[in-house]
Amino acid sequence: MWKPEPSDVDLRYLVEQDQLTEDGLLQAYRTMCTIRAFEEAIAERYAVGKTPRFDMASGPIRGEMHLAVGQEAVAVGVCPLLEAKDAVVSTHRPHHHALAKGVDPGRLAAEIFGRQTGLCQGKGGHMHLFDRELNFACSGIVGASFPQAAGAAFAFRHRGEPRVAVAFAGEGAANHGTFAETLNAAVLWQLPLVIVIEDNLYADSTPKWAGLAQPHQFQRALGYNLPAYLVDGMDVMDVRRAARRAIEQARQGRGPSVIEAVCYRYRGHFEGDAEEYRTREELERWRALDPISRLGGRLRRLGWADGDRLARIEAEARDVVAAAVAFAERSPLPDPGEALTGVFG
Amino acid sequence: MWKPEPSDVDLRYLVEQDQLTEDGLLQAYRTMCTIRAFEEAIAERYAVGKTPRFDMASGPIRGEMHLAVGQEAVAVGVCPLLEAKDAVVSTHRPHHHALAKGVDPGRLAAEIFGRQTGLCQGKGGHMHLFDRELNFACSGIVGASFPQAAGAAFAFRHRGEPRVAVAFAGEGAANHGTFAETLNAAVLWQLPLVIVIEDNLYADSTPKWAGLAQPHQFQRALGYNLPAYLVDGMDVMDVRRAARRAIEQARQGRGPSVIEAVCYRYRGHFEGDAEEYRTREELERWRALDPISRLGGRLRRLGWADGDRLARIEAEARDVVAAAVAFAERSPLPDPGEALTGVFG
Amino acid sequence: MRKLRGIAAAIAEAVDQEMAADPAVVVLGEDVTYWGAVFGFSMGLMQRYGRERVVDTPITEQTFMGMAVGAAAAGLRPVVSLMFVDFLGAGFDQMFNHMAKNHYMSGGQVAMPVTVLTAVGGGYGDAAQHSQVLYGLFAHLPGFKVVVPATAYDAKGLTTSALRDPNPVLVFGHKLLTGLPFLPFEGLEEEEVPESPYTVELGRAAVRREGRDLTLIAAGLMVHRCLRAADRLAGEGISAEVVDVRTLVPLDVETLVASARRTGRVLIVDEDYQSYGMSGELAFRIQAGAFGALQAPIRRLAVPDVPIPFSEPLERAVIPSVDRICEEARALLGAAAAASSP
Amino acid sequence: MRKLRGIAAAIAEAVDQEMAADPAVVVLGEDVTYWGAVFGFSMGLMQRYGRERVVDTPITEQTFMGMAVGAAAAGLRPVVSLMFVDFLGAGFDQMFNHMAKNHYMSGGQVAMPVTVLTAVGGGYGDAAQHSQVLYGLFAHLPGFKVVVPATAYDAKGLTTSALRDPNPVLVFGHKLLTGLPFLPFEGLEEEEVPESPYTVELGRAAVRREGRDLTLIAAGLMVHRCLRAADRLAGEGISAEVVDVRTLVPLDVETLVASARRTGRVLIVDEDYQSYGMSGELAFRIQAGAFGALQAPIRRLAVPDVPIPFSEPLERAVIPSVDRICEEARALLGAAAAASSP
Ligand SMILES: Cc1ncc(C[n+]2csc(CCOP(=O)(O)OP(=O)(O)O)c2C)c(N)n1
Ligand SMILES: Cc1ncc(C[n+]2csc(CCOP(=O)(O)OP(=O)(O)O)c2C)c(N)n1
Ligand SMILES: [Mg+2]
Ligand SMILES: [Mg+2]
Repeated sequence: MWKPEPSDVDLRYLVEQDQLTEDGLLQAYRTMCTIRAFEEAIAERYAVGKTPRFDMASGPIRGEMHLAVGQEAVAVGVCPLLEAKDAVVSTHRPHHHALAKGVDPGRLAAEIFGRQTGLCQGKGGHMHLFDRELNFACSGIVGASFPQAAGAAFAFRHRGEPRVAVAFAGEGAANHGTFAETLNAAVLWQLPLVIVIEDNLYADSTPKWAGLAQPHQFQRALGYNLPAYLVDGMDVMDVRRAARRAIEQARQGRGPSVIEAVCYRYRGHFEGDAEEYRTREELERWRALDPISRLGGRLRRLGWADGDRLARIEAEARDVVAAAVAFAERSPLPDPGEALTGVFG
Repeated sequence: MWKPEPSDVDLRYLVEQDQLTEDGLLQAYRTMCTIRAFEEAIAERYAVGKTPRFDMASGPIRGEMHLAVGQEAVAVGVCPLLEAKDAVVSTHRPHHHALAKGVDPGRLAAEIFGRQTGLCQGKGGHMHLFDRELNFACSGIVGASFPQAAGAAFAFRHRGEPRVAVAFAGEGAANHGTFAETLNAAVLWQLPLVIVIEDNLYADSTPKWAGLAQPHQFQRALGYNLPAYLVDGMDVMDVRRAARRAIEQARQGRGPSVIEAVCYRYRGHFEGDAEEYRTREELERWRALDPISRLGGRLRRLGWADGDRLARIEAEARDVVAAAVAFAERSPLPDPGEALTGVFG
Repeated sequence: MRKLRGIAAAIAEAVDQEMAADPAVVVLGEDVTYWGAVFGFSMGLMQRYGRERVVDTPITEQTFMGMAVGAAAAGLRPVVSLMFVDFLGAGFDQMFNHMAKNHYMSGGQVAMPVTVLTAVGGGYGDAAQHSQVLYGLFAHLPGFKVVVPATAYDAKGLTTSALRDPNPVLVFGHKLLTGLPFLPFEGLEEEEVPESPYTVELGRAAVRREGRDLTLIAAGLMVHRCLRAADRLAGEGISAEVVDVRTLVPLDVETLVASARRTGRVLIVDEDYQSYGMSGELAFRIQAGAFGALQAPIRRLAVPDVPIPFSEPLERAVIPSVDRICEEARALLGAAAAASSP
Repeated sequence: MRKLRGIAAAIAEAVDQEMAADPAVVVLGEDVTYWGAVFGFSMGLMQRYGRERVVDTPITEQTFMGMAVGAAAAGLRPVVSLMFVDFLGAGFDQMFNHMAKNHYMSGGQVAMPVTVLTAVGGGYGDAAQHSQVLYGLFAHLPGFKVVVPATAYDAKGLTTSALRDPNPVLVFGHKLLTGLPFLPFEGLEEEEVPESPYTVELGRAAVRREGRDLTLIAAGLMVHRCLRAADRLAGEGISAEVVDVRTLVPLDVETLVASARRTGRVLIVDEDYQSYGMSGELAFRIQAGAFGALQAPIRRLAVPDVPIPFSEPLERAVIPSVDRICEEARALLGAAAAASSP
């Protein structure tokens, strides 16, 4: 909305500058499509059993459900630059980060469905996804991701390992004191930390103007003497440009950064949200900036894909998701006795 | 240390610009002397019963004791500009703020001695001083003053009253998330709030470099779009200049400010502190900037006082304090049965 | 008289009426405007009183709780929403070290008329960080009054008492009693609730059903599960008394003890974690007051000291159900008066 | 064998030895370097391991607790100082919603080997925000192990167990047991404590003194006050058994019940707030396990649900003393087996 779409000449220049390849951009397209398909599939299954009355407790998926349709570019601009050994700590809205970090869609879906085969054997649920192999974690408590990612970064630095930790958080979460505390800690100890603020303009029903004294969080980060990038969160290339610098800087032991990515969630805060707090027109304006079709357009302009190829990728993504959901749905529920195990290790 | 002492010409210019009067400056001198005498008297009485072994639990004053000798200019640069109706929320080091706000030295001392005649009838103690008439409160929990002062400011603004709230806090406390959260709230709602950070270079045994990623907290405040002043906390005139602007701005409904006053505590963090974490030389360097003798020198240069007059004021201050301590010491201890009353009102 | 379904509308009405009566009442918290604090406790108030008195706060629990402390000391009567009780950890210091203590520490000078409205409980799949009850934590800390309404009538009357109280009062509203359309509802379907303001005194338990063979003691949602269990047990010839604690602080020990003395057998049902919480406290009070009259050890059924798991069969396994209450009740009646394991 | 006085040196030695053995152990917290975390639990460690492994943090409890969570998940074994337990409110969310739950919520994937060292208790004039005990809060929340050492021997052995445990363990060290020169000392004057590392198993109470007429149950400082009371009572011909709980979680119910069965009379002495805490929980367990054997209602002596007041006579009135323990013990023996008020 606020960044001009690059001309053909500039697009080629950016691609070169950022060392973007055909494979890389197609892979980004694919991952964004997978996330979109995943979130939409979850939305559809979540709705099962919830009509005529929307009852959070019925149907195959219970409880709150926070989806990230529209925010794909933020996850995909950041996570594919990470390795498995790098840590990501996410939020109550974690699926896109998980998928972009490489979490298996089947085990992710199974957790969301509360199945034994889920990432956490059904104990965690959609806001509490953990994948130890991929160093992925999240939390349903707003503001909790900052210090936990800083702790992982502390461990990496402490052992002299070239690993990076990323904290994702919403623009609402960044009002929480843990953001400021973590900035101080990260700069003080020069932690290999990247904080990514997903600024989707709303925290629940609360528009940014009602919760934030300023237009953007990144301005606050500047007060802590660290690089802070404000990027177009609907443009995966723009997110990636900042993320590459920030992650390299962290990996090389040159300290933390903040990235604020302005984006928009197309769906409600959670499923079932009546969205009284925003207008249909606003949503349509943001949809016009859709990160997937925007990248698709660029792939075409670069001559790296035509409509068929993009449609094929989308179809493949839907297949992957369908298989994941099918896996989840045919997986068994955990045995009730499991509830009493595992408090202590 | 880092601000030049004004020449005679500049001194007169500053006095005029800041509308300082002979009476006003002498009163500031007096209050600083009272605070100094008070803190030194408490130190002396606190030491009673604590030799040969320093045992926090013995003697007429028990528990921790945080004194503010050296920091008088911060309290006296701010509080005399306030009225009784204005609120002050202070910290674990609250005596100088209380006295500068006008709290009765006798009832203050009596509380510190745990007497029935104390501000809180002996229930509060030195870190929990409350004077409802003067809208004075404090807390032993670091970082707790910010939101409470913001709450008072919220109430004032809500009722349209031209009242101001002041939060005092240490530079260590300003690392706490409540500082950032309160800045956001204060700017968001344009609260009549002044945050005064008493930057005495140490938080307990922890030097600023080990806790703060940057030299000063005020830089962070700038990131929140509000005026932030860095002042010489050993110079009551410098503190007062910023405080006057900040308080006026708040009272006129033009929003909050931050003042960071760099100062030094001459005594340990608490009484009994062995001070392994700093050098004697450093202390001596700061003592050379003593706020009381510095103001005394200026009063002389202005021709508003000679050595005799200053000595008389000091003696009077000591008398006031002696009377306060005597009042405390002859006051009865509360009845044990009182312990069980007053949980609920 | 008009009928209400659920505690959410009842709580919101109490707040509304107190706001109408006293301009010092303001509402603070996350999403208290459009969303009525998510669980409806401030529904409709923004429309009526505007954003100046119904204030959406940033997501900063420590700060808005601290602001409530400061504002209350300065003469307002804040009603603060802690959206889910699970979020207490982000603002606990201002709650337990200041809100709860400033009146005492100030020697009675500083009043602290703050009401905290918070949503509690599980049973709808919201997992370990959004399903807790945790009233035991607050009840342990001096300076809080702890209110757990089970009916719409009580919810309104107790909330009105809370707002008029000069002390911090926490109202724990169970999500499955709110009556909101997006959640299961286990409360009373049709309840007569006076439209005009009224109070229900804090510190009085209610005997919801009289019985002879044993006493079931509970709060909030569990009162209703106990009533259903009592119905079922009645079909088996077992007469269960059901006592609704209503307020954990102040606690109506007399009513609990009197019931225990009458029936001689007590089962405490609690949706909070089992250990070091409500069930232990009530057991202490009852054994102290009804020692000779007890025919069997007091039993309890609570969340067995595990986080609330997400998956439905797991969640069902840990939150006390009507089935489990019946089982425990039968076991209590079957048990000899001799020792049994806890 | 070398003698130690107080728990501070013992705890610091345990941490020292585990740091020597495992480079993954790091110490985080306020003033953990020069000041040894104020109450000595990290004394000497900076000198030995440097500031890279003994890290003074900014005053940001939520953040350094959260960092411990993240660092533990990434393979460190953080020892975190919560300087006074009273400050928990500034970091509670990371503690109870993450540190305590991530292992469970992750289906057992994420280990959480964090040890929290914290100082508790009053009796030296530090008032309402620096004198609390609060182990009851943590014991109520699933996922924490709760350790309350009363002796230097236990302090070292339990702390070593804590550091080797893959779970979050909280060690509550009473200030009046530290043996630091600036505080009163009520522990054992001369204790034999092995220099080489050893563990004391979590979950085992200790019978500190055998007796026939009644059982005194306590933790931490109160164990010593109970022992002194038992001495005095012995002079009156009353034979009191003293049981040291040692760990609230896991709780050694068997030892408590066995003692209650032997003596038939139980007095629980607790420096935490009275209601909804340790005393209730222990009473529940004991009445459940020793029902028929109890000759009188279980009694308790605890802080009577008030904040700790500053002034000495007030403070003395609320923290259980040897005098008051003796009085309660006598009352317990005098009491008929019939009902008595709590
Ligand atoms: C400490 C805490 N307070 C409140 C909540 C309730 N809550 C869940 S999501 C949310 C809004 C978060 O907004 P933002 O950080 O912008 O993330 P977004 O939902 O927009 O992705 C709130 C208030 C919570 N989970 N934790
Ligand atoms: C939440 C909390 N954490 C830790 C402490 C212990 N503590 C008391 S004073 C202090 C240092 C405060 O430093 P600063 O804010 O700079 O104030 P100063 O003592 O220098 O005036 C600390 C860590 C506390 N009281 N509260
Ligand atoms: Mg948002
Ligand atoms: Mg300081």
